[in-house]
Amino acid sequence: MYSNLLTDPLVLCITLPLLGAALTTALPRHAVPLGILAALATCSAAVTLGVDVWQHGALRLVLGGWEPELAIGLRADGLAVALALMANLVALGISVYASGYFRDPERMRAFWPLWLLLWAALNGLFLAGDLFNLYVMLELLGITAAALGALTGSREAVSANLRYLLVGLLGSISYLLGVALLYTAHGTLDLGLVARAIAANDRLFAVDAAALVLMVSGLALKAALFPLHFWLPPAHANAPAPVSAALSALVVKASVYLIIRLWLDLFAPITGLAAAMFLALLGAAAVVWGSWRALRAERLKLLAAYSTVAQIGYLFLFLPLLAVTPPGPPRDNLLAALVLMALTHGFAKSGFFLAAGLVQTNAGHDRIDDLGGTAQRLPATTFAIALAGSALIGLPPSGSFIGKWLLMQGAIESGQWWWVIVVTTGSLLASAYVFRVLSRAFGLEPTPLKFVTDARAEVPALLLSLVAVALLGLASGPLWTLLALRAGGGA
Amino acid sequence: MTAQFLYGGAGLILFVLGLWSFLVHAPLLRKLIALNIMGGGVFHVLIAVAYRGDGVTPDPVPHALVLTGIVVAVSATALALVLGARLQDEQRQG
Amino acid sequence: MSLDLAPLLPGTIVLSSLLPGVFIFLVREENHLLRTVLNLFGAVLKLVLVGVMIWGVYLGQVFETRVQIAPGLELVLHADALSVLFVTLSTVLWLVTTVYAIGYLEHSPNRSRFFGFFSLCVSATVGVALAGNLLTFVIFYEILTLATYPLVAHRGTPEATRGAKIYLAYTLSGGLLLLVGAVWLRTLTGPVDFVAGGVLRGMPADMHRELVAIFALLLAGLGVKAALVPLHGWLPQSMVAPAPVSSLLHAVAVVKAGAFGILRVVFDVYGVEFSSELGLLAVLAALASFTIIYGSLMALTQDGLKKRLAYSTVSQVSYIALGAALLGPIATVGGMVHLVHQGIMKITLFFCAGNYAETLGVHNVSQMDGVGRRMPLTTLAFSVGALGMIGIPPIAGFVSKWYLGLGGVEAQQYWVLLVLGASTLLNAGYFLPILYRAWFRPLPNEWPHEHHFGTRFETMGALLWPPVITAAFCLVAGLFAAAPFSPLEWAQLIARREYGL
Amino acid sequence: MVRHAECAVRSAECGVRGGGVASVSAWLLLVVWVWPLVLALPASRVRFRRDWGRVEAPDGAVPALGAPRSALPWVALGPLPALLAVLTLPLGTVLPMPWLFLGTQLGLDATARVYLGFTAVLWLAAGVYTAFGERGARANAGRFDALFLLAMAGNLWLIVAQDLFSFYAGFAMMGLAAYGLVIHDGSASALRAGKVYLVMALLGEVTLFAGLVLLASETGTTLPEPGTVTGLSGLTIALLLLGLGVKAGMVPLHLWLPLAHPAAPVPASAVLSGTMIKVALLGWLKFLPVGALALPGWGHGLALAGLATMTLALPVGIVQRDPKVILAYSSIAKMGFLMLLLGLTLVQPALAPVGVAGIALYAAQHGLAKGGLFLGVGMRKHAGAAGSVTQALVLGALVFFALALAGAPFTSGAVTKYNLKPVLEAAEWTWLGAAIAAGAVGTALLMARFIWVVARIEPHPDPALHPRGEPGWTWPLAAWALLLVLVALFPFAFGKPASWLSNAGPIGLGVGIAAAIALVATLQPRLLAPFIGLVPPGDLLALIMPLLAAFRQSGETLLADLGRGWSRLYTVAAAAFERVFGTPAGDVERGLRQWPVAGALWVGISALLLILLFVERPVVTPDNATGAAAEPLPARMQRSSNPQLPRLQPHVEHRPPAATDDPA
Repeated sequence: MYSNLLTDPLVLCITLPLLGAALTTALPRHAVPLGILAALATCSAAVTLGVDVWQHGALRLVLGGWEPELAIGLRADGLAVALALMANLVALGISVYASGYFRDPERMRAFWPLWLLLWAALNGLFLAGDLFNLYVMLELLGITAAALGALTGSREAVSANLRYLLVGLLGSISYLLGVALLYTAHGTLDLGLVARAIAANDRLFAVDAAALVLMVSGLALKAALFPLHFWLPPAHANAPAPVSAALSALVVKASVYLIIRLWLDLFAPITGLAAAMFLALLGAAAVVWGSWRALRAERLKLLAAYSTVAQIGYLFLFLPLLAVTPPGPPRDNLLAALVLMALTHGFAKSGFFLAAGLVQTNAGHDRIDDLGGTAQRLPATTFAIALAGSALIGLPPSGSFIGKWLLMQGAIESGQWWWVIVVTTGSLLASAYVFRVLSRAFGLEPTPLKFVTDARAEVPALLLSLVAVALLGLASGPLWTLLALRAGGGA
Repeated sequence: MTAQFLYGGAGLILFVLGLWSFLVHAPLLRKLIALNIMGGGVFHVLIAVAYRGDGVTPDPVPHALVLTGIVVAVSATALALVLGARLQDEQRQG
Repeated sequence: MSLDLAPLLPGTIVLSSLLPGVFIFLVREENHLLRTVLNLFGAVLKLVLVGVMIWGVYLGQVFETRVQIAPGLELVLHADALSVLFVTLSTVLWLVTTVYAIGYLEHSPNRSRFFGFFSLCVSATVGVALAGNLLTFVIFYEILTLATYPLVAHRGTPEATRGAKIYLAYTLSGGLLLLVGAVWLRTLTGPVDFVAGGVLRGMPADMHRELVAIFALLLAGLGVKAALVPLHGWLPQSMVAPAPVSSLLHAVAVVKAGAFGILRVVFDVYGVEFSSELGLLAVLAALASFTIIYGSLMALTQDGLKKRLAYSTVSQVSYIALGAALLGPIATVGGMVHLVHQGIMKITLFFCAGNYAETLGVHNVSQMDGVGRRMPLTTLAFSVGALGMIGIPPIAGFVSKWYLGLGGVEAQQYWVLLVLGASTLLNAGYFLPILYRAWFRPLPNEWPHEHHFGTRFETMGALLWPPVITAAFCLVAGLFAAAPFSPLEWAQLIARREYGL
Repeated sequence: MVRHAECAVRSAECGVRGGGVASVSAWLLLVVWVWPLVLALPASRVRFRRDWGRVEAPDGAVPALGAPRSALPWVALGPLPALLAVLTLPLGTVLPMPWLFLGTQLGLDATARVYLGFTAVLWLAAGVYTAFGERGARANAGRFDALFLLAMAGNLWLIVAQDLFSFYAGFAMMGLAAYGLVIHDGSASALRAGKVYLVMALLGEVTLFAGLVLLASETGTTLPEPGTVTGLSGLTIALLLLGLGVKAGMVPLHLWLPLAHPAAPVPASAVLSGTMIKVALLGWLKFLPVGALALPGWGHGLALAGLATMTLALPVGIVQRDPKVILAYSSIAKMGFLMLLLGLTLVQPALAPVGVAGIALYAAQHGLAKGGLFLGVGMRKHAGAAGSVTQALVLGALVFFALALAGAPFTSGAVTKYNLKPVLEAAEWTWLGAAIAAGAVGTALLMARFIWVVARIEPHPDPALHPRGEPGWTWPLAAWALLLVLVALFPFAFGKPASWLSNAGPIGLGVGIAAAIALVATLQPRLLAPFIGLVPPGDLLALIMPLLAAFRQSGETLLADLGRGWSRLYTVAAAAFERVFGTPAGDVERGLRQWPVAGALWVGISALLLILLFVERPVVTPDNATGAAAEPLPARMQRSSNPQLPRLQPHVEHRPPAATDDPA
């Protein structure tokens, strides 16, 4: 049983980065190779897990031989695997990028353990099967993220990330109180059992609702849903580039993932259209406001950060549509579109931030209006920004194009046509802010004969953006199959 | 039973008070203390849940949760203090 | 062509310029030879493949590439007669434009970037042409927008970036409207391919209002690229682009994609008879007619040669929309054939405008006195293009005009003759003064900025021969309009298939 | 309609079907107009290959057009195939070329043969004059020669055309190329004349285009002939009459003619007046149901238009100073006469055989005579010094041409008019005879005025124009003599002896009046002086131009106002844009980051969420669910809300067997 557990990809996804974190702490001089090794190992574990789930259906694992009511459980269904795969691939890209990013050995040594811890927390969060485990991972994620974000040590970074940390703590405590209420009511923490209990016990509606509100609003704080996004732009904009990428692409996404899980899985019996509509309205406001602020941002990374606020907003637009769509292909489409947009944003935003970091290191600043010459000097990076940008806008053939297509289709089919206006407005604003950056690449600055090339930094950015644009847009079919893998039973 | 409710209710009140303090008071230390009080409130609730009657062994799960929660809270507080201290250093220097 | 390869052909045609384009991005700036070889290889290969496809389609063979990108969402590349018309046009003109661009950009910076996007642009155009359903169409339509933006902004001057921004603002907004329309339509019909004769005829009457609204969205989206007034604002602004890009915008790709989309929507989605029943054709016809007149009037007032040509495009492209807006096979033929004719005539004019600018530094009509003496071959080509635009037989433009007029009369829309007549006069009003200046006014003492290329001809060969060749196309397309495989014959083939004659 | 539609989309199959078997010689009909086209290239003397970089003439750039002298008289060679065709091809030759243009059919019927004959001869004479007469005198000779050949090609093409596309193509080619001939001088008056000509020619072409489109639609054929065009609507006929009426100089569409014909160089004037305006008649003969259908309304209308044209042109012509303007007005008057005849033929289809042949011959003789007169003016000006034998001969020949034009006995004019007598006599209008006689008198007077003016021309041959002993005027004079001979032989070739003596009365009267006036003019010049130049060339144009100018002025003002309004609007919009985007964005979220604000928002959102959850505590009612499904939406998916809440079914599953199989 133990050997079984040790080699189980589901477990390895979490233990390998933890092990890596321990090793890099113990041997700080070899942090980079060890870190890369851990990253590769973790990523391959995640891929193995993905293959496993693809072949055998949803997996579930109970650690320590306890009853499901008590135990620490891990589970991997299609949704979790899809997000975990994205997170691990992005994290691998970030790792490669980061291996060359930090010049200061002090920072480099601090980075790797924290980063691997964050990774472990991420994987744990996606794969956890019980509410408390989720809480622990959530906390770990929040703490490591804040610590990483403050890594540059600048005043802005520290104060922004201190705020982030406090927000995270507030959110987690709120979540924990919700968990406590649920346990009070149903006496179990296992996601599946709680869900059943909620569906079965109509009497406990008040407690369930209170728990739902506490958990969701706590997570909404962490997910930076408008207007609770106040902490995000300064925190993401001032972090080191690889950290910004991870924060924007993955960490925020983890909270959203949890909200979606709770809303659709756990609390489905008690969530109505009105509440979903309310969240979607906040999402719509996030789309418009975030995009507008991104358009007005003076710095490249601030732009990217506000763009994250907007992109998160899109995901909430799906809730009222899912609320009124009965199970069947249309609902599958909506769900897949939701995940597809989250995945695309993960890849695109990480690519964008990595490229922006490269621009910043080369130019010494990231003021958009003064980037002309830099864009000329870094063709590959500019190209990566262009690719990532078109995924953010939702231009074909990116994954978010398909996502938006299905979102609008669902909106029209369910009669909630007004979301179409939100989506189009958001897309227009997004194109405005993306091309505000890109137009700098076509200035009159003389083209240098020698381009700056830095494969270790450029290739991850380019590849991540490329995945967002080409792979997810043109071959998103398997996602449907993957998401269908929640009833288990295997292929 | 009433004791359980009292205990749990007090936990909730602690949570709300902590929240109030967290939001209203600007200094970092007060915020951290407030957060810990909120956490304490939640732990109270969990401990109250664990009670299964006199003489009956309490439910171990909430206990485990509380223990873990305390660890997490401590580490988070530590990190916040470190960051706060750095901020203060810089403010002094600047 | 064995049957096994038939499903691959449309995809291969798209890739035949896409892949060289990707490689061109990686070519070092100073490696002129490799870049040229890649460019021409892609262009010629595509031409050969298209030739194979023409023959196959003529024989009724089906070429279809189908890729599922998500359940229910299929990327379909399908070669029917209409798409072959457009594909052939853009492929042939692309080859010519590539030669021209190689000469035009001889010494300018960022050539690898330019030619990379140039190839992407044509790949997108071919994708638009071969798109077998609205989803595919929208995808390539948007890619076309993106690929063209760097070309418009290529010069990097403040005007260029401004023009590019305006271009983008218009086309992306239009693209979104198109997207919304396409999505909405899909919610009503589910996934449908383009089918000659349309697919919406059977829709119940209570949905007609929605269908009209969708048509408005689609038309607004396509109208931006097709430069229907009042959505034309970007076209005169993007005149800052280099001449080969202008050709691409006006003749090969962008504007054509919009007009082609209108044809697709009217004929293969709604069906022309159904559109007429819904009263959509009347609106389209009114819009197109207004654009024809308005564009010509604006062209009259321009002194900048390229701006005048741009407004002329605004006017002329609406002939295509007008052809689609008149119920009846003859007008259809007129609109379809003008897709080709406008392309070859306008590309000639833009090549010539580029030659004047490059060789003599002449940018304005008022500077064109005597250019016919200094650059006789270029001016001869220009004259052919301009007279064709006016509709002087036997140049290609007359053929379009004849079919449009006859189609209008057959559809009992006599006002079409008035529109055509007014347009002819206005075209003459802004083209003939140019010809007069070029041929009849004395040479100036000095050209604004003369450039000697050290050749035996008036300008560099790569600049000179493309307009001469396209001018010859204009003549041949008109003179041999009734011969087999002429654009007209092909348009008639399409019309027969659309109307089931 | 369906049939037309099908034809239009299958032109190769049912457009042009070979009307007859094409023999090898029929290809000559193609050569007739392609040959001048081909010649235009060498005639233009453009040198495409030159070293533009280095060779610069000392006095500036050397123009590419018309620099060197050409080795061959290209322009004179142009009409030779046409002449050959007239002489050798049998009547009824047809050359169908369905692959050419929109389905071409060339052919030679009787009318076409007459037209081709006189047209070719006149182009030949004018071509010889161009090639030799003023060689080197003209700047831009290459341009002139090329355009001359293009106009020639168009003219010949439309004559041999049997399909309307070829006709229209030739018509347009001729019309546009002629513009270049008219403005060749580059003088201000020529440019003005050219502008008027071009505007009206284009108006005519557009109108004709519309007429032809309607014709094709209404008859379903593109090979119009009187027998097939019987179904024309009134609109079509009106468009055809107006469209070609511009070319024919029908009042009031004649405005361009008295300006353009004199402005052009002599050989161009000759062909403009001699052949080009005649094609209008040819078009009408092709496109109107002449002889097939009685169209009394249109016929009388056309006849009246012709009469009006004569009535206006003759008196206005008499008061002109420039001999070429006088000739131009004479052309207008003659076209008016021909319109009258055609109109009468339209009224009475039975007269068609006589009428059509008569009209063609009349056109031919007028074309030759008018060409001779125009060329003669040039000869009078340049060929030989004053008082030389040449000049005396020229003057004599001019008098002969003038007499022929006026229709004096024993001339072509009299004979052809006699041939048309049946048409005139059949008219319902009893006063017509008197009117015709008055017209004849007027023509005689006009010709007398012409001779009067031309005799007073001071010849000014420029010896510098003919250095190195070139042939000089020998060839042009010879060509002119050919015209003279043809005109002189005309009555004997085409007229019955009875006709030779006709028309003596009016001519005699006219000559008498002319002599009287001449006497008065010699004795008392001041008496008549006020009449000379009373009406400017272009007559009605003087009235129209101020109107047009005013219209243009107001239009420009309007446009300027619009432009100002627009630019003001634009400025305001740009300023607003600048206000928003010009100022730094600032940090508007500072307030949001205050903890009390953020906290309050958070608590508020939580509370609202809770309230909403309670408000909408879901109740599963089967009615709603089925209600949605029952909505009759056949082709679309269900779109109304379904309150039955979906959920992701939580599924609990333990490790798959694979894990447990593994021995621990």
